[in-house]
Order: sequence, then structure tokens, then C-alpha cells
Amino acid sequence: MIATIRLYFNRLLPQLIALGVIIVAVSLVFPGFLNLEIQNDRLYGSLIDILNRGAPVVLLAIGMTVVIATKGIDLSVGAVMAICGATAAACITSGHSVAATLLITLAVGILCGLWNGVLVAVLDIQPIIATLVLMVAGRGIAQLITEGAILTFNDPGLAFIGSGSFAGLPMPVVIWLVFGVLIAMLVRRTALGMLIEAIGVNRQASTLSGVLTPVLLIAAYVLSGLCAAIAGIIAAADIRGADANNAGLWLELDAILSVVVGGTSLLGGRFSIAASVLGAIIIQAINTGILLSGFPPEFNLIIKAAIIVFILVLQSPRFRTAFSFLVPARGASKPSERAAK
Amino acid sequence: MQTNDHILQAIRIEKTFPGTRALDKVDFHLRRGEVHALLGENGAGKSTLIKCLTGAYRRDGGAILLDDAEVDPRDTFEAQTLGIGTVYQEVNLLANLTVAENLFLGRQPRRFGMVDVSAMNRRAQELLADYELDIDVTRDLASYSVAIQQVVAIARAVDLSGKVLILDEPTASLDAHEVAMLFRIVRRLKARGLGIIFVTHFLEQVYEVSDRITVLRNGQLVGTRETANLDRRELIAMMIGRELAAEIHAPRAQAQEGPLRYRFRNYGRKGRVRPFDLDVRAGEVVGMAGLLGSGRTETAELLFGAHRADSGEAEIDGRAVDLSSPRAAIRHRFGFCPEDRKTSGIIGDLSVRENIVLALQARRGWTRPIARADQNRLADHYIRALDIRTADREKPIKLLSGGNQQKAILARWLATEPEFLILDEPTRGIDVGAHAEIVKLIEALREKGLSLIVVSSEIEELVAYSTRIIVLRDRAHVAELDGNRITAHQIVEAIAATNERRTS
Amino acid sequence: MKPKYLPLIATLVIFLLGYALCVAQYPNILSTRVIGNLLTDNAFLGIAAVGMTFVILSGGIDLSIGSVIAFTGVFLAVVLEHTSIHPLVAFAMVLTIATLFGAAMGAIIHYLEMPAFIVTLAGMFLARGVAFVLSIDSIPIKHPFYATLKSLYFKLPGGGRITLIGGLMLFVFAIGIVLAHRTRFGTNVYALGGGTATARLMGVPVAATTIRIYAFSGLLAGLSGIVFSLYTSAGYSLAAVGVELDAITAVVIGGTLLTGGSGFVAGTLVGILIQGLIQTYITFDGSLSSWWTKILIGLLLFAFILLQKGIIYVSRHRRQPA
Amino acid sequence: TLGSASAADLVVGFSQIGSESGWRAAETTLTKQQAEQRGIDLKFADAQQKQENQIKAIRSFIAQGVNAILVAPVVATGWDEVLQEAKDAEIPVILLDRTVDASKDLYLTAVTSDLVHEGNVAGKWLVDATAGKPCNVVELQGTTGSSPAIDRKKGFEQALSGHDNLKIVRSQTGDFTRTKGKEVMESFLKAEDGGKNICALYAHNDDMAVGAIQAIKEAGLKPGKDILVVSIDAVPDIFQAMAAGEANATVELTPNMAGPAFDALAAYQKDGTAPPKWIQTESKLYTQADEPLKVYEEKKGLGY
Ligand SMILES: Nc1ncnc2c1ncn2[C@@H]1O[C@H](COP(=O)(O)OP(=O)(O)OP(=O)(O)O)[C@@H](O)[C@H]1O
Ligand SMILES: Nc1ncnc2c1ncn2[C@@H]1O[C@H](COP(=O)(O)OP(=O)(O)OP(=O)(O)O)[C@@H](O)[C@H]1O
Ligand SMILES: [Mg+2]
Ligand SMILES: [Mg+2]
Repeated sequence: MIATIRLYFNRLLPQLIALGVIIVAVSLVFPGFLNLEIQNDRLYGSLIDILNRGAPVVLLAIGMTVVIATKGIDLSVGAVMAICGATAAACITSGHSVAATLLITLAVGILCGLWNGVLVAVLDIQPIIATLVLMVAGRGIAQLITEGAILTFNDPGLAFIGSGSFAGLPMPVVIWLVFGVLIAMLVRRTALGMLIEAIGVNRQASTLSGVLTPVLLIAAYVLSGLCAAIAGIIAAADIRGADANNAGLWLELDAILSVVVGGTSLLGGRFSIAASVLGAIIIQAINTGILLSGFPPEFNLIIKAAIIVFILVLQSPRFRTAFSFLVPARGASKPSERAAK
Repeated sequence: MQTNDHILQAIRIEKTFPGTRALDKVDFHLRRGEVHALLGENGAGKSTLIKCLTGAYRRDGGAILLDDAEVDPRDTFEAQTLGIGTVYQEVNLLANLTVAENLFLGRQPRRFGMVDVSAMNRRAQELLADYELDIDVTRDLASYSVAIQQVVAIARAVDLSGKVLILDEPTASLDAHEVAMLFRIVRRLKARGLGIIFVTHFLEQVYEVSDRITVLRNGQLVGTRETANLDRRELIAMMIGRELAAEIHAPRAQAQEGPLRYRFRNYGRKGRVRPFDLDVRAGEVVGMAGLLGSGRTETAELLFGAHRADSGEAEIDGRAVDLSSPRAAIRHRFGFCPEDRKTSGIIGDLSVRENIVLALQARRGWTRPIARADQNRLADHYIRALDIRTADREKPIKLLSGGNQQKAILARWLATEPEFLILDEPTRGIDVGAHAEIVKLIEALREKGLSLIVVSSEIEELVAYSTRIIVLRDRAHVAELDGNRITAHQIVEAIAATNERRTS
Repeated sequence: MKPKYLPLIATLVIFLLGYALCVAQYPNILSTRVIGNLLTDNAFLGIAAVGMTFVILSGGIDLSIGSVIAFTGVFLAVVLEHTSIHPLVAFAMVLTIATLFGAAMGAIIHYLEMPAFIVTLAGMFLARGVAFVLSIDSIPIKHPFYATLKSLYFKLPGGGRITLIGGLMLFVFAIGIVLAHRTRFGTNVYALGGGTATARLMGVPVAATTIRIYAFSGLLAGLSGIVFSLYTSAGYSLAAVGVELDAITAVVIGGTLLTGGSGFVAGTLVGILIQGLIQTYITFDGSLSSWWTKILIGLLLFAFILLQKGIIYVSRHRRQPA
Repeated sequence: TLGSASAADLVVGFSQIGSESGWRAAETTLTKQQAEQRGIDLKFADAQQKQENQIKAIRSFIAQGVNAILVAPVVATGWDEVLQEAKDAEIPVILLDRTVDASKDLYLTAVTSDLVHEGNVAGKWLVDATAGKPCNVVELQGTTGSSPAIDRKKGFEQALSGHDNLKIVRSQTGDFTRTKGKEVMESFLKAEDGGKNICALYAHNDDMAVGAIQAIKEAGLKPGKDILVVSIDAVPDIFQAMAAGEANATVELTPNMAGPAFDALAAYQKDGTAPPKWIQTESKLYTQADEPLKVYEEKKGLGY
């Protein structure tokens, strides 16, 4: 058990170090960064902001991780977020209950995932192109629902999802924590994780071994659609309105970046949801740090690029072998230790 | 012979992988004009030694001398320019390039700075003519069978080798005819003064062409001997470190007739295999013999549902069944070891354990995971039972040597406790010891009442374990041999006879 | 005909079919003006897409090209506004920078063994970030040499023009085709796409080839930036957002596999033309709202991919029983 | 031929930037309405935020032989060539909403507001509202590099110059969106001592202001009182906020640019009267005193 935990910790160590470095760096520039206080029954502070603002990307990254593990990619998540936000707003303003709204919206997200999944698994279209279709058309669909305007709503129930709090934490944080743990359990406590990795590494061999490849592939995209739907609801609930034009714009890139910063290979196979979540938090920490630092906005992109390159270099296999005494290689505990347990 | 007759010398080569000492100060000397067999069990370090020699791996220690001058090829390109041509064990060519491009990659003939495609194609055609291969060299390599690809790889390596030719299991997917052709070429090069390193698990071939033999075991040099002075028994002892109890030539145990279980009627698929009838009893091993490209693999894939049959029906125990997908077949307790282990067998990045439990887990469904402890037990059991050489069960399978990968895949299917097992070239790339083990295993499975279909290019081996043999030719089942008619001679006759019938 | 030409032929057939359909509805589309526009308007995209084709053929991807185009434009505008450097010299400077930038990305990809997607994503942030720092305003370029360059065109009967940049695109495609199919470098690119490990074993200089591929893509992105600055006579740091996706789409519609190793530079040209045709059709129609425009583009993209799949599938199956 | 054409068979091409905001959607809606009212056949092309697409669209319009072209240019530069082509084809071009850096004889007229002036009006309001009291201002910029962001910043700073009591303490981009407006405002609040250091917010558009208002409320402060809120555009939602006392002022940018444009076009086609080169729309200031709910009702149906 302890060995398992240590293995897990080793896997996440590079991400934890990166996050730590960023937090220290930002708190040097902006001393109040680490302050936490209780206000209106909930924790309040920049660190909480990171967790809260990171919610959409964290959720997208969870779905994206699984899709990438199957050697796929889902470019449509941003657009699906927009569609689902618009659906939620349209439902609630046309008088549906919150529960019905949520159900309908999640169903729409699942439907979007299903579409992607069928394109990839059944029609055998390359994932990047298959999902590009929905990426382009999806935003149009979202705008069709809102007619290009921001569809505002005032339902406190739906807004609670975006700005309410539970057990001292903002709702979005609670949602992604719970959802993340659920999905991580789902893939690791069942055989799903291994089967998905098998498909990602060698689809043909997996099929020949009796793995239900098409169904699992579709399931991965459905999960991604579901994650995008939740992210879309949160984004809409947060501003009490569905902004079909901008919701989730370019977030697919952030989600992919999170997965990679989390150390999952874009070539499919081995994946870790916890690491991707950490990756998303790292990305958000960079964003929030930039906002707090007070630099002029023209520098935002350069700072972001520099930090990302730095983190990736830290993680690159070459660098890690060269400095293995600093950063333990991922998952490569010494064989002697393994044999001992 | 004098020492300065050495064309290539490797001195105290060392190579360590995480958890594995693959080469432990190995010495290797290759003379001018000799064929030097490099032998050893699966995972002994043969391929690693070769890769260190050609710069594909950076060695951790030791020196390489070519023509008595120290060389240090940093990559394979440098080795090529030094005159070392190599056929590597696993992947060796690029399937997405044309045959001609594969042959001349990196040294295409040029005119005015541009690649002279017609000249390249012409020269490719000429080059292959040496190998009695008359194929369209402008087509992608992928459109040709493994055997042809293998010949192309050999042709390329031979053409590149000014001084040294290295062949790492080049004959694994060749049949007797092609092997003979290869040996003619090897002898010609030898006469020209080249040094040739030859890795194989076929001992007959070793005795047929090699002058000297070097044996590795567990990354260490066991010794180098003149082939003529080393008898087979002694050689095997050198390789596996003990005497092999019985070699595979033991006579086949009398098969007891089980009940008829599997009936295929008019089973076939357009463009792949002509419809055939096939009955398989419990406790029976049906061998499939034929030349390369005769449709054996296609038959196996069809039976397993890897390709859907478009005519005919299948029955198990008298009941019609649907075998339209691997999953359907697995539900009926089928198992299938594919021929191309790299693309359809191993899941490279996953561990040996996961590769072994995969099919069983897939059959149970994702909701019923096999407990980790059970997985470990299963994996350990088969690692021991099949003697899979691996540092530990969590090692990614792609890091295992070729033969050990093959055994792990076999383990994957044995773990599902199949009743109908299809093995396509199960002994390809497997060392003598393991080879005997696998033959024994096939026997044991048959005795347990399993039905097996085994495709193999090794006729001796087929004779050893088959209770019946089906001969294929041009994607059709053309003959069936059983009982006393199962002899190497009869099989060769059958293949040849159909051959003649066709030509007449 | 060899099976590997099938996607290319399929794409071409689809394009011609689509063109015929458009002409049937709007005969004006057949005018030389529209054809000339198709070349001129897509010139910068086409040039960048040639680089992208090489990158994708090698199994990589380059997300930075849109940003490099923007950077190039801003750089040229700033240099030409604040100094008296001749545009040709400025071109040479910016092409050098873009090439080195690409080469640096290639080197990182190879030596640090990092995925191209991420390295070039960081490159995308960086190039646009530098553009922002140079100037956030859009800066007009008023140099007389620009006017001279723009006045060079070949007049077609019927009012259409083959402009300098349209011609340049065709020229770059020609170069790209020769490079891909008639040089050792080209074969090495395909070899990398077929599998890096195998290519390395076969003696392909993997490092040099990778670096050259991304340098080439950087060079063409720079050239595309020059073309874009000619096209708009300005430099603007927000220009060409998302061009990389358009380029990738063109490459893939053109029949190149994103997994690398299989495809044609010429296919990309057809891919570009198909995209241009979709746009032209939508403008000619002129009744679509913003959202229906997006939906229709998505659906047409889907239809093209399906058609391509269909044509390949049908013709494969026809050949089978032989 | 142009002169003789009656409005009924006029074909006008309209190259719109895209649909990046509610305001933009309203402009599109109003343009279509105006065209319909006048019986004009409007060819609409959405450029998805890309200048190259706008150029392509204009070229297509020329190839189709439309009678006039409306463009809402995404950026000021880079239009000379294509406008010249339109001129060569004798097609009048009217610029909507933003002007371009091109010779004035290349287009018929430009119907726009003055972006710098808008910022100026917002700044003036703040100067008056603070009446000399010291005040730290935070600014939510539009998309970095976009001309409204640059000009509205410039105008605002002009209005503030000379009033040393007003200081812009923080300025970040909120990309013109509500989400980013909220996120950036949250960090402003954290960075400025929980908002105690901030006395006013200036947002380059109303959407960011609406997002920021929520952030201010969630931080336990009262927008409109603890922190003054002034923004630009006058979209319906800001009037609701004003009615609730949560926003203080907004500067109107009318989405009806097409009306004046069509009028000018009609006059030009009838007897060749050349309109002035710049038809400036009014930049009207609305405050809580202007019956915000009534304005909201008026604006609600306009497609914002
Ligand atoms: N890249 C690698 N990383 C880690 N271990 C490796 C790697 N390549 C080979 N090994 C290990 O080195 C040992 C020697 O392998 P090698 O491939 O040289 O065996 P071989 O003699 O060629 O066997 P075979 O006959 O099966 O081909 C094996 O234990 C193998 O698991
Ligand atoms: N991927 C492929 N593309 C085209 N033709 C193929 C392909 N794979 C096999 N073939 C052809 O199909 C025929 C039958 O091949 P198959 O592999 O079934 O033969 P086999 O009898 O099993 O021989 P082998 O010893 O090579 O396995 C051969 O002529 C081969 O060239
Ligand atoms: Mg080997
Ligand atoms: Mg076979």
C-alpha cells in the first residue's frame, strides 16, 4: 500500500515541483498570494481563485486525458462547452427546472461526444479532423441557440453552480474534485484504464485480444463531451449567462496543454488523471500569476510561453536522465524496491 | 589463421539497461571471409550486441575495431558509410516508402541534384533480380508480404555492406526456397572476403553456412568455436547452460480421437481465402503447411473472426455459431496468436503483466477487473511456466527480446484457458530451448483435450506435433494428410504436387 | 493507378465536382476573376500549408505558423516604418529569423524528445507574444516598393488577375512537390513519418532532418507572413489567428495522413482550393447568418471527408475480387 | 447604371467581422432589418474575425457585381488594394463602425462613432463623479491590439490627464468577455487589498463590466457604491445593472450604423450627392438618472 502511494507520488512529483516553483515565484512578486481567509462562509484568496477559475480547464483535461490515452484528440471541447452553456441558458430561461436543465445539458454534451466517437471509431476518421468538424460547426450551433447574443438568466439555482459554495469551497471546485475522483476511480478500480491504454498503444492488437475497441473509443469521446458539458454549465453559471461567442474559446488548447504538462504522452497509452488535473492547475496558476503580477497585458503570452517551455524542459526525458538525481524519473522506481514488496 | 585477419573486433563491450545488464564485457571477433553465427537464448543479448556494433545503441564501454582501426559509429548511418550493412531483427524497413526507396534510402542516385527516380527504380529492379524477385519496385513496400519485405531488407543490407554484413534472424519468415537463395548469396559474399554475422535460432542453418559460432548467455560471452568442431548437443548446452532433455524430433505421441467439435462448412472470404471445409476434433492439432503467401494466415484470421467470413457457416458441438469478430470467437473460447507480433501482438508500452492478462480481462468485461494480486499471480505463473526472461513483470513488453515477447503473447491466450487455439508461426524467433518447450506445450494442450490449429513454415516442427496437416496453395486448401502420411517428405510432395498441377 | 494516389485523385474529383455544382448555381464562379481571387486570397495560406505538409508528412505538427505570420508582418512594418532599410533586406532578415525560429523548435523537439504539438504550441504563444511586444497597433506599410510589388500581375481575359503572390504560391507548391518527391530530403521526411525508430536504424539522419523540416516550415511561415503583409500592406499582431488550423485542414483534406508518412504536397493545393471554394460559395450565397456560416463550413468539411472516404472505399472494393 | 437603379433592385454586400459579442449580433440584426425595410437585397458575409476573409468577401462581392458594399473592418490597415479594386469596378463602399487607414477617395463614407471620444466621455464622467476626491481606477482592457481597446484606453487617459486625484492603478485585458472580465476583476480585488484600494472600474465594454460587477459582489463589496463602474457600448444588460444601482454609467455605441449608411447610399444613387466622408454617430452617456429600465425595454428586442 505504502509502495503504491509512493509510486503515485513519484509519478506526480515533477508536476508538484513545477506547481511549487510557480507558487513561490508568484508569491515573491505578489506577497498576498498565499493569504486565505473565510468570507461569507467560504474560503477566499488567490489560491482558491486558481482552483475555482481552473475548473473548466480541469474538467476538460479530465476528458481530454482519456481521449488522448486512446491516441486521439478532441478539439471540439471548447465548442461543446459553448453549446452546452447555451443549452442550459436556453432551458432555464424557457422555464425548465434546474434539474431538467442540467439533465438536458448533460445529454447534449453526451450527444456531442457520441458524434465525435462515431466519427472516430466507426467511420475511422482521424481524430483531429473528426473533432475539428464539431469545433467549427459547434460554435455555430451554440450561436444559433443564443442568436449571437449573451443569453442572460437569473435563476439562483443554476447560478449556484457557478458562484455558490459548499463546505467552504466554491461549487466549481467541489464539482471538479468530486467528478475527478469519480472518474479516476472509475478507470482505476475497474479494468477500463488498462483497456483504454491498450487501445491507445496498439489498437489492432487490442481488438485481436477481444477488447471492445469501438465501444471504448466512443466512450472516451462521450466522457470528453460530458466533461465539456459540465465545464460549459459552470462557465455559464459563473457569469449568469451563456456567451456562445466566447465560452470555451481556445480552451481545447489549454486542456491539451494540461494533459501534456501532466506528463501523458500525446501518442496515447499510459495516462494519469490526477497528473492532468495538476497540469490544469499549473496552467491556471500561471494565468492567475500573470494577472496578479501587474505586467502590461502585451507580455502575457511571452511570460506564459517562457514558463511552459521551462516546465516542459524540466519534464523532457533527456533532461530527466541528465538530472535524474534531482527529479526522479516517472514511474521508474528501482527494480529492487519493486521486487522487495 | 593470423590475428590480423580480423575484419571486425569488438572488445569488452558493455551495455546496461535499467534493470538489465544486457552485455557484460563481451568480446567478439569476426574474420574476413567467414560466416560467424551469433547464438544464444532469447534475451541473451545478441541483438543488443549488434546494435552496439552499428551505433544504434550507445555502448557503455568497450572498443570496436574495424580493419584494426578503432571506429566509433555514432549512428547507423555512420556504420553504413563504414561498410557495415545490417538487417535488424524486428522492424527493418519503412512500409510507407516504395521498394526502390527502401533499397536506396539515403543514397539515391542523383542527376542535377535531383533524385533520378527512373535510374533508382531500374537499379532496384536489377538488385532484386539477384534474389529472383521480379516485383514492381515503385509500389509501397506495405503491399508485399512479410517474406518479400524480408528479402528486400536483405538485399538492402547486402548492397550496403562493403566489409561486414550483419543478419539478425533474417530467415525467421522465409521458407526453404528463399533460405537456400539467401545462403547462395551469403556464400558469394563470403568468397568476396566479407565478414558475415548471422543470428538465428535454426541450428540446421547454423551448421549449413557458418564457419564459427559465438554463444552468448545472459549478456555474457560463453565462447567462440569452430562450427566443425562443435556438435549439436554441445552447442545447445553452451546456449542454455544445461543439456536439453529431448529435442523436438521425438516421435509424435499417438493421438486419441476426441469427439468432433468444430465444423466449418464452405467457409471463406472473397479475395482472401477460397471457401473450404474444416473439421476439428477435441485433442487434435491441425497443422497448416504451404508456401509463403499461400493463405495460411488468412485462414487463421478468418477462423478467429479477425476478418468476417462472407460465405459458409461455423458450428461448435453441432450448434451454429457466429464468429464474426474476435470477441465473438473469444466468447466461444477461441484464442489466436498472430503472426506479426509487433503490429498485432504486443501492446508495447504496457507491462508484461498487463499483456498477459489482457485477453482474459477483455473477456470478463471492464466492470469485473481482475484483482491486482490475481494478475500478479497469473503473470508470475506464466513467466515461470514459459520461462519468459524479464527483469520483472512490470517491464514494458517492448523492452523484452523478440522471443520473450512471443512467449508473453502465448501466455496471454493460455491465461484465457481456451478450447480452440490458433497459433500462427508460434515458434518464430524462439530459441531452441523455448522451441522445445513450446512444442511440448502444444502436445500438452492437445492431451488436455484442446483443439489446435498451428500455422508454421517449419515442416519438421509440423510433423512433430500435428495429428493432421492441411496444405494450402494460392489461398485455397488443396490437400489433407493424416496418420502415417504425416512426414516431411509427404508434405513437401503435397505442396509440390499441387504446384505441378497448377503449372500443367 | 497505384492505390496510394487514391486519396489525391479522390480529392481532386471532389473539388471538380464541387466546383461544377457551384458553377451550376452561380455561373459567375467560372469567371477568371473568381479563379484569380482564389489564388490571390489563399496565397499566404497555401504557402504556409506547404510547410505544414512537410511537417505532417514527417509525423509532426506545427501550430506556430499563424503567429509567425503575424510576427513577420509586425516586424516588417516596424522595421520599414522606423528605419530606412530596404524591404528586400527586411525580407531577408525576417526570413532568417523565422527559419531560425523553426530550426530551434525542431531542435527542441528532437533533442529534448518533446512532442511537436506542445513545442510548437509554446512557439505559437512566443511568436505572437513577441509581436505584441513589438507593437500592439496595426501599422500600415507605405513603402513604395510594396506598391511596385503589388502592381505586378498577369492580367487574365475577363478581368481576373494572377497576382505576384498568387504566382508565388504556385511556385512554392512546385518547389514543395520537387522537394518532396525528387530529393533525398523529401524521402527522409517520408521516412520519419513511417517511423522514427525504423528510420534511424536505416541510417536516416533524424536530427538533421527534423531540424530542417521545422526550419523549412518556419521559412515558409515567414514567406507567408511577407505575402500576408503584401496582401494587407500592414503588420498587425492579431493577424492570422487560427491559420494553423486552416492549414492543417487543407493538408488533411488533401489526402495526407496526420499520422505521417503518406500524402502529397499537390493534395494540399487541392485542399486549399476546396476551402477557398467553400468560402466563395458562402459569400456568393450571402444569405447565411454568422452561425449558419460556421455550421455549413463544418458540414461541408464533414461531407468532403466522407466523400473522400467513400471514394477510396468503393474503389478499393472494386479492385478486390480481381 | 448605378444612378438609374431604384432601391428595390439594389444588391448590397455586407462584410461583417463576425459575431464575437452581443453588440455585434445587434449590429448585424439591425443592418438586416434596415435593408429589409428599404427593400435592399443584402448579401451577408461573416468573416469569423479574420481580415483575410473580409478581403475575400469583398472580392467576391465585386466578382458578383453587387451595387454597393458595406464593410465593418476588423482592423484599420490593409484595405487600399481591395478598395481600389472596388473603385475600379465602380462599386461604392461604405465603412461601418470603424474607419480605415486608406485614402479617403477609396470609399464613399464611413459611419462610425469616435472610439477615442467614447473613452473620453467615460473618463469625463468619472472626473465629474469623483469631483476631485482621490480615486484609484482599475481598467479592464479589450482584446490586446484591437482598435477599440487601444482607442478607448487613449481617450480615457486623455480625459484623466490633469486630474491628479485619478490614478489608473491596474490595467489588464479582459478580452471583451464576461468570463475574463470577472476573472481579471477577481485578481484586481485580491491585488488591491480586497478591493479597498479601488474606487472605480473602467471597462472597455459592458460585458466585461457585467462580469466584474459579479466579482465585486462576490467579494462582499457593493458595485456602484464602493466601486464606481463606468463602461462603454450600452448593451441591455448594463441597464439592468444600472437599474439595480450596480453600474453607474455607460457610453452608447449605437448598433444602427446601417441606417445612416443606407440613407447616404440612397441619396448618392439618386442624384450623386456625395455624403460627408465621416458620419459620426452619437456617443451618448447614460447614467442611473436616465431611467435605465425603460432603455432596457427598448433595447432588449434588438438582437443584443
Ligand atoms: N531498450 C531496452 N531497454 C531495456 N532493456 C532492453 C532493451 N533492449 C533489450 N533489452 C533487454 O536486454 C536483454 C537482451 O536483449 P536482446 O534483444 O539483445 O536479446 P536477443 O539475444 O536478441 O534475444 P532474441 O533471440 O529473443 O532476439 C533482454 O533482457 C532485453 O529485455
Ligand atoms: N497487408 C497486405 N496487403 C496486401 N497483400 C497482403 C497483405 N498481407 C498479405 N498479403 C498477401 O496475401 C497473401 C496471403 O498472405 P498470408 O499472410 O495469408 O500467407 P501465409 O500463407 O500465411 O504466408 P506467410 O508465411 O507469409 O504468413 C499473400 O500473397 C500476401 O502477399
Ligand atoms: Mg534479438
Ligand atoms: Mg502467415
